[in-house]
Amino acid sequence: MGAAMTESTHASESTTECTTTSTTTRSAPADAPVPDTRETSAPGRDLSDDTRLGLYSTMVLSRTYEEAILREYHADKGPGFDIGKGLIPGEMHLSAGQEPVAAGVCAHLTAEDAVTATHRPHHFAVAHGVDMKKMTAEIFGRTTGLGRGRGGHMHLFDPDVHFSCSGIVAEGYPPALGMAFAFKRRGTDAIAVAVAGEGAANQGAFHESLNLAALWKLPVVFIVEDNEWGISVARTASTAVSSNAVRAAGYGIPGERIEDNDVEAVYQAAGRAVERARAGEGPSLIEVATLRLWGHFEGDAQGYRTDLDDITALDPIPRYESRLREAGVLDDAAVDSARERAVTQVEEAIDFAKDSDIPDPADLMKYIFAEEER
Amino acid sequence: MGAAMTESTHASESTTECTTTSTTTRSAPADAPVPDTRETSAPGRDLSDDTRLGLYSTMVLSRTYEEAILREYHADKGPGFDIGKGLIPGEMHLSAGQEPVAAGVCAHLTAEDAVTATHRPHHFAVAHGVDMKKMTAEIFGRTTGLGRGRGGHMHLFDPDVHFSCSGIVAEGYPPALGMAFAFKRRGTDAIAVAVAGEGAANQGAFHESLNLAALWKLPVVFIVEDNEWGISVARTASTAVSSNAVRAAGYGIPGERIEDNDVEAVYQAAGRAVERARAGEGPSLIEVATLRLWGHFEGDAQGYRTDLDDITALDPIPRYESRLREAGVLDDAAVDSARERAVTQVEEAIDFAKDSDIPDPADLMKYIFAEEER
Amino acid sequence: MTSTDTTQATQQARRRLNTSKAMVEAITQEMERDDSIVYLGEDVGEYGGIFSSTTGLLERFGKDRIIDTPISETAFIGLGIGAATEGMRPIVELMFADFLGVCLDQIYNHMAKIHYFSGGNVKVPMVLTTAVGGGYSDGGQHSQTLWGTFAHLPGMKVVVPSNPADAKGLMTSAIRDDNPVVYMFHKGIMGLPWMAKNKRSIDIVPEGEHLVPIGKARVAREGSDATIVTLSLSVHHSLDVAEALAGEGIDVEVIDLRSLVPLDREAILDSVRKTGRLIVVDEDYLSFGVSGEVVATVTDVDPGLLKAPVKRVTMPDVPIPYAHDLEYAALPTRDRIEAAVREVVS
Amino acid sequence: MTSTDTTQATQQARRRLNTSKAMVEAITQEMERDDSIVYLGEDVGEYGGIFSSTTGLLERFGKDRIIDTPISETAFIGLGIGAATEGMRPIVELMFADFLGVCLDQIYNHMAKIHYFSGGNVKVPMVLTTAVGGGYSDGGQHSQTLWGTFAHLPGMKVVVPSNPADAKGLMTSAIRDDNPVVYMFHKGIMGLPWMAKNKRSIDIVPEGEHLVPIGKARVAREGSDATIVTLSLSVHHSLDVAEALAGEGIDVEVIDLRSLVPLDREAILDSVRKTGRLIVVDEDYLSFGVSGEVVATVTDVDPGLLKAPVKRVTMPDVPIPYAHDLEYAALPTRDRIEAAVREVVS
Ligand SMILES: Cc1ncc(C[n+]2csc(CCOP(=O)(O)OP(=O)(O)O)c2C)c(N)n1
Ligand SMILES: Cc1ncc(C[n+]2csc(CCOP(=O)(O)OP(=O)(O)O)c2C)c(N)n1
Ligand SMILES: [Mg+2]
Ligand SMILES: [Mg+2]
Repeated sequence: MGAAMTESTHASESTTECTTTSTTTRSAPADAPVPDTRETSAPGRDLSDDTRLGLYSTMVLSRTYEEAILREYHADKGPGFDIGKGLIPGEMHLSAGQEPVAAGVCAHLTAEDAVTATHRPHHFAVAHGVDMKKMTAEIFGRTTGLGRGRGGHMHLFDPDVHFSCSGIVAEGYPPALGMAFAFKRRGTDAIAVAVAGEGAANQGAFHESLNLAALWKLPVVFIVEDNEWGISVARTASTAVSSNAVRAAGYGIPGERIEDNDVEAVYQAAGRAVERARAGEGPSLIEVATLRLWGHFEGDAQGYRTDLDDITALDPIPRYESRLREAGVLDDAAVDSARERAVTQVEEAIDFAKDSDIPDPADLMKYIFAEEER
Repeated sequence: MGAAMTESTHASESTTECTTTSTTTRSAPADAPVPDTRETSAPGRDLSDDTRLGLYSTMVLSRTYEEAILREYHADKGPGFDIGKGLIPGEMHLSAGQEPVAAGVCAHLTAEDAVTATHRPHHFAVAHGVDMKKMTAEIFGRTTGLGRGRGGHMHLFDPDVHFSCSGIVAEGYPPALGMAFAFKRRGTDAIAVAVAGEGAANQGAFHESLNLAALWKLPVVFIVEDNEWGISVARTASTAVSSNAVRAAGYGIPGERIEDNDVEAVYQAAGRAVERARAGEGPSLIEVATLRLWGHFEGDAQGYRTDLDDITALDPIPRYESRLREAGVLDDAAVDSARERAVTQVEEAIDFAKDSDIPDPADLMKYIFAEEER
Repeated sequence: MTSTDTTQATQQARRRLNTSKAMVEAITQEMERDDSIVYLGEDVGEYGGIFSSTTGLLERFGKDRIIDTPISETAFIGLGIGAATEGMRPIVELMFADFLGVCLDQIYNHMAKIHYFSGGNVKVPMVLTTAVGGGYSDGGQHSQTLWGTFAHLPGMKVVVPSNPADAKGLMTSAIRDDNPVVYMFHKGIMGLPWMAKNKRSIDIVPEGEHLVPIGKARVAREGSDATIVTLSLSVHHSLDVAEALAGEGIDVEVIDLRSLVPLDREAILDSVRKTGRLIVVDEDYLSFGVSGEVVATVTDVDPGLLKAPVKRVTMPDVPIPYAHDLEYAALPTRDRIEAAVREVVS
Repeated sequence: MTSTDTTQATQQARRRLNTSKAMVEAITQEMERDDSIVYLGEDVGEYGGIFSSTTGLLERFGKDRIIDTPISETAFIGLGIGAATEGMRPIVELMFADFLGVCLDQIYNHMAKIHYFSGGNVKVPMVLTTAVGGGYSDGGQHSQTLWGTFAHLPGMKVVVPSNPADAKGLMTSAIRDDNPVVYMFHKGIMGLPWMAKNKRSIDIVPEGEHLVPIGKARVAREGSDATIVTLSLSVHHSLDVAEALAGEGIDVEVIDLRSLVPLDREAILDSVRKTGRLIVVDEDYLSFGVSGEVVATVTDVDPGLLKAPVKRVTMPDVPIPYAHDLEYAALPTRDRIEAAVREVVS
């Protein structure tokens, strides 16, 4: 797992630290009875300082990573902006602002658990401990990359931590079912986390996956990141209901919506859902109201957006930082050290990528098919 | 409209005759408030005798039609059973037992309204007044058929009554949205009815269509025919919830499930939904617990089915007949006359089909593209 | 059990199966040796597969391994992909190839590309089985072959058996392949009791382990006057025509491609080098598909090999009509094949 | 307004637009004359289309006619189909052709087949626009052209403009066509400010009504030594090569197909009859696609027309790689085209 994910944020603690906060709501499933996992989650107890620090550090690491990618991405796109140019060419979807979701969810996972992410995968990759050097090398299109330069930023596969992602909206959900299916058959308690945006929740694959996972009680946690936008289309222009959590009732599974991009509320809800999945009780759906701090992709002028004026005030990292400072969990030294550790790790990864080889065009046709081995 | 659809079953009466019966349930949508259309439906009033007779006659006509198709289909498949042989070759999905759904829904429609049906389309075609001669000729693959023999039993298009169907499960839903969209823009109060089976309700197209129709308040009534089987797969093995009506809440629209294949309850629920759609208030979802009296398709031995022993007792037509006899609405003479009228119309259609020309192979490439006309 | 076993070799000469039973036998034998194999799809359990692709498997392997799915092709094919990336070897059935439109993204953007995107680090050892073909008036959404569509999209192998022994051997190879393999079986080769059968749909099938290598075409009949390159059900129509014309001294070679990806280009070239005359018989649509690729295989190397215009006997570019006579006007029938051969050799 | 108007004809000679503006102009003019036209798709409203396919349309026609959709391609393409069958003329945008996998059923089993299934009684006058192509490292799920896939499936026309004037003329014709037309625009021809532009992406565009007939190829450059048959962005690379080789006395003819369905087979044949040498340049995958069909068009008639092996300069059968150098090794670049021409004429 990634170095900045302190062990204290891992699953072992979730069973005792989950609480119900006022920012979480769980809609009552209208159909088959669903066990109330809150009962087993020791409601009322706060997160430990270590857990909070862990969440904070993960968010900082993710942001630090994306700031570096942002810098490298724009470093050599000119003159003007040519998307195909530079050390990092192509579309670039950054997740700044959405770190609370990944940090809160992945804190409950181990390297045995799977995550299928979206076209905006970095925060989940970082939080789930994808090898940062190899990931960065992939984003730079190098032979040392996760996909030897074949995949790119939307196609990061790290089998060591069962991480994958897809550029096709909502189509990362179905493979997560299969990973969960394999884990279940193998008798492990590993689970799969499937991530999608609120825009993706209107795709057919979303519906089919929830039904099938619920029907077969697969150990999956479905995450919907509601950043209010699907590129330029506002949530209200894409979705007939104001909370995707209500859709969970259509599958007889728990559905929960976390408001206000609250990392601790995410952590607690995810704890319940992960526990339920590991216990063989089936999937859950968690929607998190989060924030797309930057454009849909780099180069997006966001002319359609009217909520940008006060947006920095909503940045979840300074907000969580203040909260932890007020709670006495964080001080200047801790903040600095989190940042420094993050910067070190990130810049090492960037350097690693830059120092790596560019693929040889002669190898174009390699890796299409696996060699026969059996 | 078809001759046996007596005018008394048409929409004009629905506004005054809808009642709420104990067999209907309407799940409270969890999200956006939904107007309770029952208030405008004069609850508590019974259906008029004419309406009941109309429903009965439609069901009888549909059954009579399918019995004739059944006879013709099997007449010359031998020796043995060769699906490709005979006057009617190919797959044949008959709807016997499901007549209450089509009769109850289509009683509210006029020829201006659209119906998109499934691979099992005959009962809706009959109830919606598709030209029976042309439909039969199409099923016999003749030049006088609705599609000049190109379409066949799963591809019946009758633009005069805006009827269509599709052999791809759930994919009849999306086009219904467009028909409704066109009607709405044109300022008419015509609506579209989209039909699917309970198996289809787990397809992505179902979800996407409900969301989009709800979002744009399109005048659509979504019907789910729950005959408990998707070919050999029981509903419990395909669907995570016991009622698709609960899924309506995921789109903020009314959802209703009718139990016991009750044609009058269907009529009443459909009346509310159609009224709501015509009033510009958007779509509704109605699931009807119905009955697949025969095999999935002809030739299906149904070895997987354990509910066949008492199945004839569940046949909705004799059941409704007794009910109407008890209520004094129907007597021997009326029953006989309904059957006789049906038989006459059906056999005329069969004769018409048989007397029609077989397409000339030289015309194979006709009708792929429309001639340019503008 | 291997096919080199002597006792079995003797039996093999006698034992005849129809194609669906041969397919099921391969699946059975592989499921017995590898419990990471499961079979998922619609009506594959108690029903035994609409086209008998799984008859008896549920009874043998139980509900945990022979699994009926909801009608959610995107979800369950995606599930197969995810399971394959986690070390299982799922076989997933798409009931009709015509339904690819509701799940193609999982197939071509995920199943087929994950291995490459991962730089070879993630394998997707999955078999996608699917029924193809018409000829029984099932209409334009249930009669297509569409193998050209699958074969055009890189990253998945595509195999297309024509007879019982190959059905078994290609299935075994597909299951053991570490790559996604699309296994397309024509309804007309299965030997179904309720559909017109070609006479070779029941034939000798090796009993033990039997592998047919993926990517090797088969010379179904040797001949010197003209080459028919074809696949699946059309192999039989082509053989029938070849046999009929043999009496007239027209000696037709018939190549059964067996696999579209990889395509055995050498086999095509070898035959055309010999005969100089090419007919492609393909039940898929004419344009932008298999027939053009077979032709280009020759012209890539030497158009001079072709001594006459190539005849392409295929489904024309028309949605498949329902009425029997129209459908048979569109299908690559024996009559059309025969006329094409006569024209090419004239 | 027609292009025969004299004043306009004078202006036409002067007025230059980039391809996206030319496309939008056609849509604007048609929307003004026919209010049954609406434009539906993701980010087509305020954003103006990810590849500027709808810039300014929302401001001009308002939210009732320029309509942002949810990310539900099956639903909104199906909606377009239903609306078309009820007399509207919707234009529906699939943001990237690569996404066809989530909605192909509506496209190929419904949009393309309803007219035939209905025996001509139901028309589907709909335009499906979609962006294709790579060259900017967008990875294997956002860089495909896939026109071979669309063109293989019967019942829909497929047009592929290469320059501003054709983009306008083909769009006008597509909108007026009573059939479903898939309009595939390559990102590299649009003249987008944020992407490498080919030098012909800004060019003269007739101002008034401008129609380019669907199904007629264009001789983009006359020549006598070799024929390049190509389409879309590759037309420009091919022209560049032809211009470069002209200096060496190699005279290359370049055919811009403009439409794959219908395919202008006569134009291909006419050129090959003249030159005897054929290169097909196609950014779609090599096998089972456009390049094979172009070749078969010749061999169907007379393989003897080909005096040398055909060169197919295409995307090989590989998922499109992300890394720039790998992607450019796969793309049909000028270098690869030039080498192919040299080989063919040698
Ligand atoms: C099937 C499909 N349709 C459209 C797209 C283009 N696209 C990429 S991201 C995106 C918006 C996704 O919105 P959301 O799911 O909310 O995720 P976010 O970008 O906000 O993280 C769209 C439309 C796609 N990649 N796949
Ligand atoms: C996308 C798709 N998948 C599978 C099928 C094959 N198929 C045809 S009907 C059917 C069962 C449909 O069940 P349901 O929706 O309940 O309708 P019913 O047949 O019971 O009326 C299936 C699986 C199909 N036609 N389309
Ligand atoms: Mg979003
Ligand atoms: Mg059913």
